[in-house]
Amino acid sequence: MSILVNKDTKLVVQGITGRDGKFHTGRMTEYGTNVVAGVSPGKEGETVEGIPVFNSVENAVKATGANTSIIFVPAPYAADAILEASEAGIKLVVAISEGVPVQDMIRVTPILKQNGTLLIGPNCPGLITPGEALVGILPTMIFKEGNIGFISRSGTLTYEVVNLLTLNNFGQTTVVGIGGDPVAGLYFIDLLEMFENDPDTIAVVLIGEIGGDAEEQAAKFIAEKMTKPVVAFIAGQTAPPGKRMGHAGAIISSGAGTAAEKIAAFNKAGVPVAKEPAEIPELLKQKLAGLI
Amino acid sequence: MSILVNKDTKLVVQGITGRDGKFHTGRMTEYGTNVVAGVSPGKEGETVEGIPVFNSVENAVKATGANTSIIFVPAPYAADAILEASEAGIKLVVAISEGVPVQDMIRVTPILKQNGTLLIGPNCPGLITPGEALVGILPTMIFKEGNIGFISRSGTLTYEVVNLLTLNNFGQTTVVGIGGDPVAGLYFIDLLEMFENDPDTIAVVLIGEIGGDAEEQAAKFIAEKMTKPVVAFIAGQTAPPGKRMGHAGAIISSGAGTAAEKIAAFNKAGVPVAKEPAEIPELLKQKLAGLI
Amino acid sequence: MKIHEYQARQIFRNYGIPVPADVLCYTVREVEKAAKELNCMVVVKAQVLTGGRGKAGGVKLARNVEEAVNAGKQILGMDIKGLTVEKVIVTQAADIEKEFYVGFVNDRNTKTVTLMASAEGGVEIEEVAKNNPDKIIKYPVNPLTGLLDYQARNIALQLFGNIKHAQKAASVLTKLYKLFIDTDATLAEINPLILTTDNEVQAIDGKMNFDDNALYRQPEILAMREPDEEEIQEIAANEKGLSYIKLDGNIGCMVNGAGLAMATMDMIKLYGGSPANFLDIGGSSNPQKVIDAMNILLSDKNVKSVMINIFGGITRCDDVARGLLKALEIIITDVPIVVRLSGTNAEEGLAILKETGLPTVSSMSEAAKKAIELSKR
Amino acid sequence: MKIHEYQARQIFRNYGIPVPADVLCYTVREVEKAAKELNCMVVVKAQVLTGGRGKAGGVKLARNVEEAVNAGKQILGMDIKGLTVEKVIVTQAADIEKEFYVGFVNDRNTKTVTLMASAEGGVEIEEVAKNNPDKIIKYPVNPLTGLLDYQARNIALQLFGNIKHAQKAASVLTKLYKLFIDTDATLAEINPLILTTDNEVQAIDGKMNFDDNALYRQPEILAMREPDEEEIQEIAANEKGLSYIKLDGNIGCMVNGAGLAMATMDMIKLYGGSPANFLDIGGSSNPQKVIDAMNILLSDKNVKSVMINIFGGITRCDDVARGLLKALEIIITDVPIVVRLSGTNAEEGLAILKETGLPTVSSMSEAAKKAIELSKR
Repeated sequence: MSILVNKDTKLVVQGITGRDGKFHTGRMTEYGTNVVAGVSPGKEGETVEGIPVFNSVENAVKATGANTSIIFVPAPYAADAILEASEAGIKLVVAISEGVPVQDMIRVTPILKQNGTLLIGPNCPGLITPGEALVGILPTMIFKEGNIGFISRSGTLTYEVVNLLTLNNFGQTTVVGIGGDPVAGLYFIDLLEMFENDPDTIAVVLIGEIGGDAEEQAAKFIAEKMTKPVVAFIAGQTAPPGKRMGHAGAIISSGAGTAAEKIAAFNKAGVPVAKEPAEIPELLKQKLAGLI
Repeated sequence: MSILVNKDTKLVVQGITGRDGKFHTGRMTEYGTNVVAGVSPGKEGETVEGIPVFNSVENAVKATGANTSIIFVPAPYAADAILEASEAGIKLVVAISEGVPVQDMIRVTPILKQNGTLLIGPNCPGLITPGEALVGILPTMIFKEGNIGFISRSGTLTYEVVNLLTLNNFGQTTVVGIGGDPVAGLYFIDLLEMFENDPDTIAVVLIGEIGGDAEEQAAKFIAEKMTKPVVAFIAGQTAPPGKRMGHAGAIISSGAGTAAEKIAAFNKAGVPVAKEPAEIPELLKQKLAGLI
Repeated sequence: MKIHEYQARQIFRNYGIPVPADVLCYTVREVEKAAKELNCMVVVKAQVLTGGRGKAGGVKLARNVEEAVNAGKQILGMDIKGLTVEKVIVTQAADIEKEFYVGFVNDRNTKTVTLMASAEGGVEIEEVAKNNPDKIIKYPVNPLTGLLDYQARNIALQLFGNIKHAQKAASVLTKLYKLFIDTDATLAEINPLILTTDNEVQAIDGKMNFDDNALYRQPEILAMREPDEEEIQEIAANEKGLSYIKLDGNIGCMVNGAGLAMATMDMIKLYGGSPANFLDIGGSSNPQKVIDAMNILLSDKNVKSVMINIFGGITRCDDVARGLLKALEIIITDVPIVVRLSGTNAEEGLAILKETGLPTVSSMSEAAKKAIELSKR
Repeated sequence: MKIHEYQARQIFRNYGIPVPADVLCYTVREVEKAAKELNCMVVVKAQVLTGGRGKAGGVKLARNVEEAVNAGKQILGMDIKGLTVEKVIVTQAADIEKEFYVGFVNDRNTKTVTLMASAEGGVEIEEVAKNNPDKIIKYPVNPLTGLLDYQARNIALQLFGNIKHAQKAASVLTKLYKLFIDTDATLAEINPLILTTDNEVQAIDGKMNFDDNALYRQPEILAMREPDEEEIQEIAANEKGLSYIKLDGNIGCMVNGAGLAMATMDMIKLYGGSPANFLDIGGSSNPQKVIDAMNILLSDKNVKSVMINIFGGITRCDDVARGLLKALEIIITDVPIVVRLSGTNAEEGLAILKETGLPTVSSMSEAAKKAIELSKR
């Protein structure tokens, strides 16, 4: 078992003829993801990496029954692509595009809700269910099948920590990079709930960072609703206020969104917070053994 | 029985402190309508015709449990008032206001649908369930309790025909003036369905006019779905094309929306169409007797 | 409210839709000057607020200045459906590869702004709708999101096939939608939208109608109004709270309520008469309104009799009768008038009118018969 | 992106929000001239892109020209949180009856533009939020409908009580919402919004921030950018595809990925060092990017050692190593560098770097320890 993506995933790649779209279509197909279609207006009838291309998501869904979409189009067109997928009946959209205006995401949100579409991203590396499906740009060699759920707001830091888990023999059910933007699709609590309900997941690793209060909400959710152990790490303890630390969402505003606040919230919720990434496997071991 | 309004109606009057709002609040209360509240921003705490006034529909609903609203505010503010009622949980809104821009109604429509709010009007005389509730500006003395459902796009023509029905001893379950605007709330077919499902209604009189194809749709609905007899009249047989005949919706565009087309559609659906208003009671008699 | 093609073209340009240059001309001399300046093959097009201009000879291609002058001579002053052509535009003739139809309209059934588009452009869309309904794409726009880029692109791609052309056309569609919303239009139509031989997408004709109910918030649109004589009368009536449409019969009608007013006209026709107008005086008993209404009615010299048809609702018939009484004291006319009063306090109202000596009746059909009879004297 | 108060005031005015006149002054002489022209009690306000201006003495009331000149002398050139005041505005002092706070902000939790309003205006809203959270109205605006008139009115009525004042305030709220959306703002704040003693509603201070991701479609906003020295460096880095923030430590960091870059800074601190910067070079192995990054890093003279921390994902470590090799050939520095490579093809990468003689390690913590050690030599 796993969450969100698996062997039943039928993926359509929006922006398949672009450089990134084409490259990652190849990688996802190689990994075994069932990529059924690509979209690139005006190129219906062509193929990319052996995948048929359609003019619209609607056409792709009609022809292939695609149920999941990944978006590689440039930021100014990303919101439109998300809406196109949602209105065509796609139930999970993963938006890789970086630099999408916040207002675009705010406008998109209620339409997705109406249509019952889940969104991951934008500005995210996507997700992977090891051994089943890669829907994203994550480097596959570091992942391993197993029973740890993983959620993170960042990219390479995710790889760093997943790599440590795999080296310590903690395989993963599903690893989700939710992206670093202030207004995004699924947040920590949405995914924590999914992992809580996934029978194969026995514990969750959560990688947060400064900005917003998604971590505080996650801590509250864990304290109130979760039975499975969670171990956390928060990046940005040394970040100065008022500066955007690479991610559009990683900014401490008016004293809110600091790492200290987030760590305190997790500690209060009984979630051990690692001082550095290398500590995570050990905390996970102890937590699973009931030692902390 | 009846449709839409009855003894359980708890009415809030939006624009109660205006000239029309005040006047018709008095009339509705006199008729026995359960008017529970009025709305006029800044006048919370006052009363009009003995009815308590609130700053917002939300406050009125909280304090009184109002479930129906009637709107007397000027056209430029009507759409906003409709949305306020809908968002406050009102389930039936009757908009009397005349001259509301079409775009305002188009914008309002999907929000009402989301909230499950029914709208009658704008630019309509409202509706009455004789003996139970008046939610509108119709002259009460011409109505009589009975078992004929009545739907019309116009005002005084409705009174003319209802008067003839009452004189001929055809009382009414509910009489609804849906208004003369091109984009409005409930259309003929919505109300025909309600009358079809109302056990006390034995037949329906429908007064249409030129413009649009609501009558053609009604004819189709009657032929396919209705068991109860319907008698119709269409105003505007002599109207020239391209001219707006008083009602914003009463305009023949590019050869569509003519009376001849509507009459043909009704005839095809087995609905007798009166040549003049005075013929309606006789047609109703014959139709109910199974003679036509 | 309608506007001329040249005005629609200007609105289109303001929103960035490509429209060939045009010059508005009131005289043949201006046509000559415009043709010289454009210095290419031109089209001379009558500017009148009615359709069927092409069929009536109001649009002419001119290969040179001389032909343009001739076209100007023929078109300026010509009569199209009863309207005199007072101005033309001279515009560069386009090299047309293919013609399309695109337009937005308020759709009553879906309660949306609906995009209509067809690869059968250049002809009347109503004819395409009648003969080849499957050749028309109808796309209701979700009012909450507006026309989204992907939607415009997908529709344009269906029409144009080629993605480069489609992207240009999609841009026209999103701009046309935006201007439709911004101006409270009821119709915004480009017919034809063309693909030129050098792969450009251009609007070479435009038509726009606007929502009268929204003109209060559209001062720039209102400023474009160029009413003809009939419309001037209708607008004047509106300003007095009356709704008036002139018809070509001889029985004047004055009614309270639009539906009843239409039913009154119909009944006159049914009984063999011919209505001179639609006139709704609304729901007040104000004598001034009756006076204004009668003045408008009687300004039509065809009127041989007048039928006043009032159904009293909230407005009581006795009040209406008193209003009529006052009005009739002021109006001096020898056109015979019949008054019908019914509804609230009708008897009292009829009693009040007795003293005027006017024929008074209580049913519509009687009133219509009487008015017809009087009109034939 | 931030703008100055005087710029926010101008945007407010463009949207019809009442704002008292102000004059931007760079010199005391200009302040004198402005005070003379306004010829009333004025306020002289420092224009700096930071908060806490009032507490720092950057806002002064002046009853006459002499006092205004004195205020100008004190404020121009003063230091507020490390920023030198280079300009002030001189504005008419208002007769304040009552102060309110209103602002719109993008809210992550509701995923909406959220209106924040309070009758406790004039003080920092964060303090009100901390001490009197129930004194703040938070209203998430439905993105599909925008802020509706009745919503603005009801909220304004809660704040102002009186309907006439509330209607004026509601108009400010709908305008502020519109400009927030139109300009892709992330914050649009009026604090205080005042009721004057003669019952007018006015904005007498304004603050706006904008979404950096949306600046590509906001040329007018972008044109208002007045970056300070630090920001100029950050913007220059951005244009090279790098994300750079200067800090006050002495260990330069160069990392691929924002999260990992933050974690790297944190680790340096955890091990007793002090990071000199945040620097994310993204996911490419382009040598030029490494060169640019090193140049930016080393322009900070506090930097005593550099930690390069790369986790290879899609970008392979051997490619990164080759890029580093090329870059290090060009960069001449005596600041010691430690390189950490991990992830895809890390061993191959480390082998390639061997020849440079740089300390190379495979774990973050080793790299951090080494960098700290080097920084202390």
